[in-house]
Amino acid sequence: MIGARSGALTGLRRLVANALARDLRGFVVPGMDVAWANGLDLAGTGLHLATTPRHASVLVIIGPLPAGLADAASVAHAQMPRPRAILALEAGDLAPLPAADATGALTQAGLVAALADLRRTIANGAFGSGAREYSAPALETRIEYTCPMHPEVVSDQPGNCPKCGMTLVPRETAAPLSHAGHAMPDMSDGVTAETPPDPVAATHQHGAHHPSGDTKTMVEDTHAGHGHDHAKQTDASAQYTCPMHPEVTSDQPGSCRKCGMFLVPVEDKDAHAGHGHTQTDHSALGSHSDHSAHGGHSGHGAHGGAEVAGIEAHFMSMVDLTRDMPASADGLKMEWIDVPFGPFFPGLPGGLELELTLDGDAVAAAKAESGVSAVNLLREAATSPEAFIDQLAALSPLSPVAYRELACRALEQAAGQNPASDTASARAAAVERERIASHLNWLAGFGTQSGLHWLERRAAGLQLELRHADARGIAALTPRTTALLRRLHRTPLLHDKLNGNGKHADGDALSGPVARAAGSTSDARSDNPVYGALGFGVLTGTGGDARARLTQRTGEIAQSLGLIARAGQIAMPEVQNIGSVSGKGEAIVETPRGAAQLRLTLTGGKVTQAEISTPTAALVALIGAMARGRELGDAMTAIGSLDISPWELTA
Amino acid sequence: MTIQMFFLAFFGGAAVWFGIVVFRTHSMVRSALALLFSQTAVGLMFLAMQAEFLGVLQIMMMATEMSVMAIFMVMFMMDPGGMGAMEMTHQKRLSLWAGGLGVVAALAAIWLANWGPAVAEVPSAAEQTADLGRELLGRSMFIFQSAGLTILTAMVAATMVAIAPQKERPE
Amino acid sequence: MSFELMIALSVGAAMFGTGLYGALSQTNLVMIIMGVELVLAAALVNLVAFWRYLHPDEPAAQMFVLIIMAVMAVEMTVGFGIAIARFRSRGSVEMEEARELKG
Amino acid sequence: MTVLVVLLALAAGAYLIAILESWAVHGRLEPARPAISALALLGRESVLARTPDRLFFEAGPILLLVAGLLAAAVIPLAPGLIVTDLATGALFLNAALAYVLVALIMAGWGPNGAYGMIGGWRFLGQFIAYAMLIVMPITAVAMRAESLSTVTIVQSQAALWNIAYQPLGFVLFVVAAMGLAWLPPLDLPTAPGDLAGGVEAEYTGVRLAVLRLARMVLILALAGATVTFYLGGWLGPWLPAPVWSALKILIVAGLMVSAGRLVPRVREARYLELSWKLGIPLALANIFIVGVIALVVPI
Repeated sequence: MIGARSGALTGLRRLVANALARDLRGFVVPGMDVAWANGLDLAGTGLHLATTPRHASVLVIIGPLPAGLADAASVAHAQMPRPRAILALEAGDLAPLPAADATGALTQAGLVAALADLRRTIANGAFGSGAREYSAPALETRIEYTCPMHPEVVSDQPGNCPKCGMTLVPRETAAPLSHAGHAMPDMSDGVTAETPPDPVAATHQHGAHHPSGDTKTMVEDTHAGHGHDHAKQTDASAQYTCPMHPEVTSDQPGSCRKCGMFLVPVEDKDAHAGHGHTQTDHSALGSHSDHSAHGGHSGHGAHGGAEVAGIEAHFMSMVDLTRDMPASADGLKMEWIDVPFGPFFPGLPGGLELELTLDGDAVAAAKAESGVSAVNLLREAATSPEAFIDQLAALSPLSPVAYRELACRALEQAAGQNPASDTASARAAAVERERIASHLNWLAGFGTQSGLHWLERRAAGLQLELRHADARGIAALTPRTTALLRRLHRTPLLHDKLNGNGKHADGDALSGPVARAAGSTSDARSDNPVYGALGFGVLTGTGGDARARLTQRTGEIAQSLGLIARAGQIAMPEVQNIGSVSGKGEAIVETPRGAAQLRLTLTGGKVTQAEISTPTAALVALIGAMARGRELGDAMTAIGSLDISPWELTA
Repeated sequence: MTIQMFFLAFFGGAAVWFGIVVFRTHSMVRSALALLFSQTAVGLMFLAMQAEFLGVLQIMMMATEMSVMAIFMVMFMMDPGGMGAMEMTHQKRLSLWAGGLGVVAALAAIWLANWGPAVAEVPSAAEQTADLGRELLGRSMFIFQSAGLTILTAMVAATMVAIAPQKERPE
Repeated sequence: MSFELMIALSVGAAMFGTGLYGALSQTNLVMIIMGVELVLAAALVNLVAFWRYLHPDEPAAQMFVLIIMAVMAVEMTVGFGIAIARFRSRGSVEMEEARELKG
Repeated sequence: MTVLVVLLALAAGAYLIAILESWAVHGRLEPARPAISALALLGRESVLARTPDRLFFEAGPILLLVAGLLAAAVIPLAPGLIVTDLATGALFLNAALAYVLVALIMAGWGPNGAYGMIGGWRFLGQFIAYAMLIVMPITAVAMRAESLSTVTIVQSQAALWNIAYQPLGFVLFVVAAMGLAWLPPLDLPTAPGDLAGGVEAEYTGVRLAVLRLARMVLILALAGATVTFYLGGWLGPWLPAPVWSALKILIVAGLMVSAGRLVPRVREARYLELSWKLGIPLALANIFIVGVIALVVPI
């Protein structure tokens, strides 16, 4: 076993190995919501789920590992203590990760079988000679020395900081991707090389932390997380250019598009360079608060270096230090730290890379990217309709049926066919079933995030049974579902926690439960005759905060259960023989997260051109405004209540 | 009596040592927690001197007070991690002289004065606590209540001073 | 002239010296407050030593110790209140820069 | 001798509480589960963060264990079965429990990780919320017993348990105790939802085992304190004294561990607000009521 601990398997170690085999702690990549969406009941198999790779012994990879998550997965694997193993369910090649110790099909049976032989491998191989050092491109580090007070002063060997005379501190930085070991231009206000956005280095300047040292795995896209340029004395029209690519210029600080390094003011030399610091926030009495360290500062640069009467030579003025630091809501200038809430965060959708700038434990700024967004829709120029439908469904594992229905409708419109009314209502019932499953999936994630284990267990269990049940099966499950929803709304302190949390300005591009919870009546199903026949009416809420979204989604679950009961039978959407027809087709379907629109052109029976618009981009745009100024727990609840599917975020 | 002497010397030494560490260490949180353990050592000295209620009170209060102080140190110090080995002092010679003179004067006063015979027996802990209670709510009621009131006014005043004035709070 | 009294008072004296050195040599207001806390702790030690070895049946001494603990709490509270206010206006609590205390 | 018995009782109690907790979380009652996971923890590599503050990283869990043991030292399991019967036992319990805060700040600061640090300082804010609500109910209990010694407190409840005498104090004390042992819904320092393990995230292997054991001992000590102050310690009609106190401690600890999971995690600002605006006035009212009853009704 590659992840074993070195040492022979003696008597006691055999006992411990058996205990390790029976006490598996799984860390799920890309996320629990993908596992539930694929119908895997991980908790049922006796596998405990760890919230951080540090407490995990098995890296469970579900489905093909997207390229965007390869680095994060390798960092997660490096953080797991030995003996560690990898369980891959139809994950294909795991490039930066070592070979999987156990593989299986992406079904419950496949999972149970894979777990069984993983337990055997661990029982025999937990301690052994098979252990090998693990390294991956994301983990390579280069030792460099920097001054904790002036992160911009970087040198490759120890010494003293030219600005303040402090001893330089060793710091590991990710080796620059393109050209390893290029000499760091030691400009007076040079830009720090790509240091991993370690959330902590700035905090108390213990020296940069290797990315893997951090708790949550973070995709480190190697921009200096905490160095930001302040042209202190330059006027607004200063030009900024990248030290490595002079042709890249812009008029405000930012990172160079070519290599991600921070842009440097062109002419002004004594602008004091970025300094990172973390800060404390002041809730209530200012009693509890994160802590702040004041990073670099310009020393005597500010007042021309003349000795101020009475101040001793080595004295460092704190006033310059805090002059242009961002002030928190109560006027105190403290340090902010950029903390990535990585792609595998418990409670957040799997694959969503959230980067919060924390002011103490309040959020000062938030931005989100997706590590799993689908790169391009059409793999090759012309694909057959069936292949196109499967590709589109595979792009979004969280709601495949809705996108399958979208593709079928667009193809039928392009081919001029329209399906019989009962198959249309059966297909609509399939989409509604998936809406119920998707909302239950979100509820389970909400239970993980807010600590309601009973909600997580029951919602996930219901979702697994309901996702593939037929109409009669769903009718049998309806009483249990409504009982769960009623108990959820009677949970004490739940509405108090969600009230007024995550309010957003009603953007027009919004659609789906989030928009309807804020009072909008936009629903792609309202002008669809099939739904009209099933007696569908748009469900809207008021308030537009996390509580309204919870009520909206539970209301939609009940509504969809009624629609399926009235539709009677459920059929998966597929397309009859298209033949060699050509034409343009367009369709819009209400996915569980909002209206998705597809335009495609059919030439000679093959799909030649297709473009899709999904609701997630509008949801991600809300994150920044919604999380700003809120306490960390509130911000996470608000972001979780948006139910963002990073898979649909087209790059 | 020798056991008490040993414990007194041991806890006293610990208190003074942690007191020195407070100003020698570069990491601010270590300095705050060094003060915490110095005060705890003082509390243990009270226990060694059979002042049980005061010792337990000191240990309890100081743990929390110094933790709050730790957070303030981290808020207001330039380099709380202590990595840069920054020199945060000024007028070192003057203060060294002042401290030294202070110690010498105090020691001289202690060793030269004649304190009179030491009293051996001490009332039991329960009696002490009961007497203290009666003292606080009897003869020294006024002093005790005024101390309580002072703490209240200090809390209110400090909060007023600390809260950002309305006009300056950037919305 | 019991020997324990001498030990306790010497410990008090040593802590007093350390606290005084700290309060005078540090540049940051917060460290100065810590120095003062050490001096107050020294006062506490002396008080309890006097109570234990000279007047064990006198509860007033113990009450006085409680008052000193109250003083420690008040001193810290007000000290940090001022530190926050000063930090908000000046951006620094370094005593070196406290030349002009106006405004 | 009594120290050995108390330590054995603590070990057995910790094991039973571990079973109760895994039952509350996973919904399955597996008696062997804690033994296996403890052995597995000891088998795992004990990883050290890259640039930790080594002293705090190592001292945190140990100080937490010491705080739990010291708190358990003043809890009477039977008339003679107490490690040290201090005259100021109740206050000593609270003094020992104050070091839980110091241990968590050390554990949070040590590994130099953002989540651990935020978790550690969050617990300082949580302390400000529960601190007063632990001391004031103890004052009311001591008023009735006219002594701070835990043995006297238990003996003072011979006629009527304190849970009936001062129910308000009981409720406030239990909620504050759950805050002190950061049991859900007040598990802010290790909030799995928004801090991914927070304070204990960076601990693996043996250190994590010590941290988890320390938490179990802390929960037991708090349950023992609740039983001593409010449920009449070892007093009980038929069964022998140690059986009564063991039974009561297990029931209270089981309730504390599982009852809180029905409520979502409470936000820290909300907990501070509830404690200071609602809890402290109630605690003062409780002291006043107990004072009046103690003067008027001579039980």
